[in-house]
Amino acid sequence: MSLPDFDHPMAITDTDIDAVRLREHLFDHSAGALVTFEGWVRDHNEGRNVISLDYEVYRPLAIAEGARIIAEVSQRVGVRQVLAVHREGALELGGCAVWVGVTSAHRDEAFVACREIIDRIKVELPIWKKEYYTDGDSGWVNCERCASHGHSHGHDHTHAHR
Amino acid sequence: MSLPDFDHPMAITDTDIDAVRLREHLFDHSAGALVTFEGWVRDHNEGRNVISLDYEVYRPLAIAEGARIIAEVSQRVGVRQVLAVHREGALELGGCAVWVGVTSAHRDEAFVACREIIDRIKVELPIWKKEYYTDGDSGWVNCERCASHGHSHGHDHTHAHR
Amino acid sequence: MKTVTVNYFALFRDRAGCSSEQVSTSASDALALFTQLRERHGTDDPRGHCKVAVNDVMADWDIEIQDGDVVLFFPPVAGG
Amino acid sequence: MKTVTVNYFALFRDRAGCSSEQVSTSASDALALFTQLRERHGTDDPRGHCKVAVNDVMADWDIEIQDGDVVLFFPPVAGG
Repeated sequence: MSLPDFDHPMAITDTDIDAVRLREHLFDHSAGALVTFEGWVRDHNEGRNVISLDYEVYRPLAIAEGARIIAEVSQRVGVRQVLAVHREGALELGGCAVWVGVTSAHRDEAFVACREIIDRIKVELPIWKKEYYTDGDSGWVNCERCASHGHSHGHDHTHAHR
Repeated sequence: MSLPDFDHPMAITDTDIDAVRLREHLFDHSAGALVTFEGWVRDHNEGRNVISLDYEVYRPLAIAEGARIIAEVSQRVGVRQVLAVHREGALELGGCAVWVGVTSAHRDEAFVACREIIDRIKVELPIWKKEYYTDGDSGWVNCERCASHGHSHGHDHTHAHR
Repeated sequence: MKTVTVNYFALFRDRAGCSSEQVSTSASDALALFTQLRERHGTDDPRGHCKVAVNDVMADWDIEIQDGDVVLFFPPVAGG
Repeated sequence: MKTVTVNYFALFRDRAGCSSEQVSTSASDALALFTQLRERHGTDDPRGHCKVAVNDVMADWDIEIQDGDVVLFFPPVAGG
């Protein structure tokens, strides 16, 4: 897969996310805490039975925006290192869609930064999720309703899926 | 190592914590989020250079209190599964002292539960940490000052080390 | 009139039936260009839930559109 | 007089020079027993930072002490 490093902490990959290798890359004798988040493909969403997902990613801006978010949060919160990877393409049930790992001297900073980074990855990066359901239907998550309403309704609705 | 399972979610081990195996044990097609916390042996604490640690654990109550905390938090917050392991005995720099993993349908619950569980493991379980320093000195973390003062000063001081 | 390249993503691409097209426009800003193309992407007002980037930089909807720009229209995102 | 088993941990064990001892006591509760043994564990008042367990159950400092109890004195903990 495309691996992130500390100079390029946000990566997009079209192959399996290797959580084991990512964790090892964060090993650090001056860090006392590691917090990781993984988003997995769940078998249900909003009452429908999901069988697979497809992520579309606009790589140039997803990587740039991800790196910008990570740099901003890292500096403000005060952490050691951050790595993040988001999947592109088709995922099956149980697949890892996104991985974020944060190290810090003390645990509070790692928890705060990890949470803020995944929250922002989900709403600021140009990434779109198409769900395929057991009934044969499919759809872009959160897109149809928002776009067809065509009004400015703020972010509550747009970001309802997590 | 002594592995936890969903009926016995808190384990104590005197061998290396296998974070890879613990994570895999949490795989779950109905979970959309995994949050993990790891505490690592850091090369410094309160301005002193640490070379190793020794954890003393009173196993019967550490396991029982850990399981009680996990059950209480899991039910209140609403998560899928929790596993937690704490080391006993000697650890070198970079060693993993404690691992907590939480799965849930949505990420908020996993973050909240993981944070509360590690916070409480650190202050409610009968576990004591002895630090060994590069200058040859050693000491029970937080014990000497608290116990010799012999007064009731609340938890701020006792829990300053994370 | 200016000529710009418009790129559509996800739902917008499905609706437009293409991922990229050349557009002649007199639109002064990105919002006006988006409105001009409403029959293509199917959305009246993008503000608050859709995003725009110009020449691979995220932009506000009032960004001025210049001849030769590459304009990216992003429907509501859903990463993770 | 009652006879109880007292177990010391970590710093308390280092100070007492043993991990367990039989103690004859007239103390009615755990706090009184702890105070009786202050020369052993070196602490005047355990409340707020030390903990006690009786017969492998966490307890409050005012728990009644009975003949044959196993009393565990825990100095301030520091897991993780």
